Amino acid sequence: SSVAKQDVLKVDQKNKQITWGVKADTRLFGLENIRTGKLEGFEIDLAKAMTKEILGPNGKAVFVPVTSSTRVPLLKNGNIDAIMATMTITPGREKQVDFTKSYFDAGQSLLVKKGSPIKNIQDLNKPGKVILGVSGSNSVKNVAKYAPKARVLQLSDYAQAMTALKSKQGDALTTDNGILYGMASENPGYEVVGGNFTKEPYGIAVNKNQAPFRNKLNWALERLEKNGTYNRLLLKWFGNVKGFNYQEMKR
Amino acid sequence: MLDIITTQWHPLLNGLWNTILCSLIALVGSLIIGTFFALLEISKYRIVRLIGSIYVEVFRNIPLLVIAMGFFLIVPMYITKISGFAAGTIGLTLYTSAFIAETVRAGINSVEGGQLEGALANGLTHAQAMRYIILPQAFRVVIPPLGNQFINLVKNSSVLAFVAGFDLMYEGNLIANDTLQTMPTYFIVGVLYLIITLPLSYYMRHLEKKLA
Amino acid sequence: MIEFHDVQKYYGKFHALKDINLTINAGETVVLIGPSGSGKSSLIRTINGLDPIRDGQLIVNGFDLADKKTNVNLIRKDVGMVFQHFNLYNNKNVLENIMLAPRVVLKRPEKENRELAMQLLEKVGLADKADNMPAQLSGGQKQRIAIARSLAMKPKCLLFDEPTSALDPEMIDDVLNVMKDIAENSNMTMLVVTHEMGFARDVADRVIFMADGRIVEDDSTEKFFGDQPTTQRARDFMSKISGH
Amino acid sequence: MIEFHDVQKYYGKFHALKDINLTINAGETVVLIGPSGSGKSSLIRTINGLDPIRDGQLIVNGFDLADKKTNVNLIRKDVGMVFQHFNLYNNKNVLENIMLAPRVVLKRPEKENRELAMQLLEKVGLADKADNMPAQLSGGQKQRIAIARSLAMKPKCLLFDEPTSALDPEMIDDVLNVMKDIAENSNMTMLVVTHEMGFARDVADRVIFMADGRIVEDDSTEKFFGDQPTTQRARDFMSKISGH
Amino acid sequence: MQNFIDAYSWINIRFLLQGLGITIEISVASIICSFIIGTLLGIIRYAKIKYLSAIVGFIIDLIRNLPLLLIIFFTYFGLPNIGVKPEIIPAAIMALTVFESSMVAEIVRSGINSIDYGQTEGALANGLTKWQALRLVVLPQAIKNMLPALVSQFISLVKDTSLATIIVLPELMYHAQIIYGQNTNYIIPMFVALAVLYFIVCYSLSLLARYLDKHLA
Ligand SMILES: Nc1ncnc2c1ncn2[C@@H]1O[C@H](COP(=O)(O)OP(=O)(O)OP(=O)(O)O)[C@@H](O)[C@H]1O
Ligand SMILES: Nc1ncnc2c1ncn2[C@@H]1O[C@H](COP(=O)(O)OP(=O)(O)OP(=O)(O)O)[C@@H](O)[C@H]1O
Ligand SMILES: [Mg+2]
Ligand SMILES: [Mg+2]
Repeated sequence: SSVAKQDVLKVDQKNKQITWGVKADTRLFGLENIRTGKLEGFEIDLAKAMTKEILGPNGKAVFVPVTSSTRVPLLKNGNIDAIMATMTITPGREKQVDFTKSYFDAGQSLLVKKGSPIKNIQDLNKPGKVILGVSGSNSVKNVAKYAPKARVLQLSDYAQAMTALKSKQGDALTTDNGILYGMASENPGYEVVGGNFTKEPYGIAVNKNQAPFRNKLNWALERLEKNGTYNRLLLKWFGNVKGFNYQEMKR
Repeated sequence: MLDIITTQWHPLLNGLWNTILCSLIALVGSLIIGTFFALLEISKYRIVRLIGSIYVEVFRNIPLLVIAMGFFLIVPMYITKISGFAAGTIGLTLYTSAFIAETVRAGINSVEGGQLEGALANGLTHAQAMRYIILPQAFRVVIPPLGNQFINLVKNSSVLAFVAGFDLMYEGNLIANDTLQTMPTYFIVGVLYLIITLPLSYYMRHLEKKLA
Repeated sequence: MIEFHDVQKYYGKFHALKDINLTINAGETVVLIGPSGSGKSSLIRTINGLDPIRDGQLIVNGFDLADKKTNVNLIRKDVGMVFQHFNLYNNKNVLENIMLAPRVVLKRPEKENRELAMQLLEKVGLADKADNMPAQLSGGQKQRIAIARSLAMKPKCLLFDEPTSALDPEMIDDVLNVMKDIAENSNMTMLVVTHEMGFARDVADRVIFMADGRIVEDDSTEKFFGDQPTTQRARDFMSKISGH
Repeated sequence: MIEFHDVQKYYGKFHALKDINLTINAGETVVLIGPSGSGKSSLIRTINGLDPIRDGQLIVNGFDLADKKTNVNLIRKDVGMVFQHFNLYNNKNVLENIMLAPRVVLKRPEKENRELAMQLLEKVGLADKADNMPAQLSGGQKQRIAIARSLAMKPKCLLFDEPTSALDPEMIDDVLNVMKDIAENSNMTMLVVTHEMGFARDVADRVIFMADGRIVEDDSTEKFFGDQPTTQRARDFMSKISGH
Repeated sequence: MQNFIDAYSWINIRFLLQGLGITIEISVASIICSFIIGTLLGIIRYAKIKYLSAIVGFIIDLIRNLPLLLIIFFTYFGLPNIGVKPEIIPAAIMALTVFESSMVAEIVRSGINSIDYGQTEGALANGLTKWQALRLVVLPQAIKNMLPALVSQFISLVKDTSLATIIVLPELMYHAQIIYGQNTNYIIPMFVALAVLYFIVCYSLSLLARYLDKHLA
């Protein structure tokens, strides 16, 4: 389509705005503040900073909320220029879209009820064990690799998965540790166990054949890492999450 | 698109099977429950009618998704463990039964009063008249609308996708997320739904003509 | 057989039957006439409890219909009814229409039930239609089946509510002949609402004329047709319907 | 006014009208009788194009109905029809039933339209029912309104298909009297399917007898009722319906 | 219990009600559009116009037999391929209208068929054309007959708007998700609130239908 032929970077520079597909229902990363109606989160702040970096102080970041089902079609149709929505870089996905380098190195972990016999991913690799996840996330694919004997149930969002865990629909909930720690702090009877058993590097996805745009995004990311903005945002969003070691993530 | 079919036919078929299974169970269940509540709704006794109509109004005025989620998330907390498939199927059954109750009730009302009077005057009790004369005729009248309910039911079984019921839509979502080929995947899923529902709806139209 | 004592019937506030006093003896054939809306159907329908009465006493075959504790099903076994619009069971064929009630109500053995049904079909001249569905019959045929269906219960009494007024003229005689046969060759008590004056003259023992919910005349057939009816109302009515 | 030449009509494979040849002149009143299913309704319904014909020629008021290019709406303006079941518009009151077609088809001015409608209600004796809905009328009243509705179009010809056979006996005369009035006091061409022999005798110029889709007799009224009908079929039929 | 109290803070309730506002807005717009379009399509099917009726019938069948979720996807993501790029709210209204029109069309068709053909014949014999008979006599009666079925369909429509959360339409269901996105403990209170709010809206619709049914008689 015509979208593929356009040079997104040139268009954005001319319009002085970048349109980002972001999460609106995920705490810490992208969540709508119901008081103000504005989106808030690490990804939102990072996207704003990158926009300024690329387009200058007058550049505007426009946010379009996406779900795991809609993010790629929206990108392909040109509704959004880039996806920054907790999307893990995987070889399979790279066939359809191009990724920047990772902007956040999440690790996948497990959330269980306190006192549960399950201590790590190997404990789940038994017939009859059920692991809960969120559909569309890469973490559920990983579990299939690490615990092939377990059954995986994929639910629509984190709250549903957490509630399913509470109503014993599964033995453990798996996803990226940042999100798990957030849920553990709301639910004192639950804890994160087993450490990180995979790396989940989040990347910004752009359409194929948009090398100039992708390079520019990589360039902006590096600049933010170098000038300390990245670490400042990390501290702002993850500094207070109990159990989450944000020091390790500093760049 | 072809590569989706060649690489993903297994989960797709599995999803199709679960969709059909859920639909059949919910169909039988909702027919029985729906007819039961239809009979309550036309009872002589006010209080029985009230029970019937409360059931119907509650279940037909709340989104299916909310009902299914209720069964999946809340029932296990207080009552018993329940799989997503079971929770979704029960939710779908209760939801559909409210519509079927309305349909069957309308069917019973559409049988002319003379049929009931004829049977009563012939010595049958009210219950016998219902069983031998009114219900058989009512069911014939409601076959077309019931057919439409059944088609809705098949489509509504996609609610299983939200409670990890491994139906067609659930598998479709997974494949779409996995391959990122959203449109082709949903296109195939759509065709698979049509394979169930289209013949059904043409058969229903045929029946409708035959019975008219 | 049937006794009305000061019976009152209402539809909501509408007073449909007023001070009805009437006795019909076993074996009598009574014809009931009157203008539309005068309460003929209402009266006949109270007799087998299809419509309830408000006040008074109504004794049918020894049972008191005014008493809430009376089981109307017991009365209906002995009191058959034939309707203007036949009301055959649309979902059953002719034979099943006749055999259903004896089977489920009287528990009559299947073989005996079928034999009687075939005899009755013979009697109404429709033995060859045993397997037809009601929709495949003409109006006159439907009505004769409806009569056979009533007879299959071996009732003591038969009620007819305008049995021929929905029929094409050339089919009326077939039905009236069946009714005449029953009146003349059995000991059936019959109450017939009809405008067929020829039939009334030929077979009725008594003619009752109703108007506005009241019984206005109750004469022997000879008196009603021989002299003129006593009241002006009845005379007017008779002159209006003569010839149609 | 109406000419059938070798008209054939089919329902699917069923041959409903066979070799119909018939001329009805302007101003004539013709009664059509025959057993059920003989094709009386079929014949009458072809005249205003409600049912199509297969073969032959049918000329009504100068238009050829066999010709596909003929605009049947033009014929229907001049040919009114009254049905057994009245077919009043259930969603409109009596006055609106009468005024609708003149308003939308003839574009008659509202004031004139209302005046004529009231005159016609007067004529059929129902001026006080102008604001009633059809459901609030008795059968006889409905049929008189249906006649008024047809007359409001000022047709040249009126077709009646068993206009009284769905009525209670004591209401039949009211309708027949309106019809007699039209036949005697206007120059209307009338074709009436009916079993009311008294009416036929009094007002018909001719009586046509049909059986099995054919016209079997076509006699002057004097001949049909004075001598007996020529054919055995017609004689049998007359003896069956006499008295009902 | 504490979860319920926290979840039902005024600020959350207000946010839910905002979502409800969008739900109602989308529902009303879709009901109006699909009633008009559905009636037209139903009439086309009923009228048996050469080719046109058959084609319309085929398209209606196709749409009626697909899950609405897919229709929403196809509308929102398929239309851009032919050069139309609707915003979310218009896209949701379009998708619902497309789907519900085809349901309404079937209701209209069978509603018209349910009217005694004598009504049409009476009007034709009275000199009205086919279209005048349909518009002035048959349709007004048919609409009264179809009212119950139409209302059921529109109740379904209101509930179906919740499926558009999938394209991030900011309606009631989506707002509930945002609220329980803040704290997973709010999910059950939110589902209870959803059940109550949808029930109120849908049940009022059926009461309205009952009222109309009585007063149109
Ligand atoms: N179910 C009912 N509800 C209210 N009023 C009724 C009901 N049935 C009959 N009526 C009224 O009661 C009166 C008597 O009716 P009924 O049917 O007994 O008259 P009828 O003599 O049988 O008349 P017809 O010759 O028309 O059959 C009429 O005025 C009628 O309108
Ligand atoms: N729409 C139809 N489709 C098929 N057959 C029909 C149709 N209408 C009428 N017929 C048949 O055509 C024949 C003539 O019917 P028609 O209605 O003209 O008879 P009729 O003389 O008016 O009878 P009646 O006195 O019962 O009104 C009958 O055998 C009837 O079954
Ligand atoms: Mg009566
Ligand atoms: Mg006829």
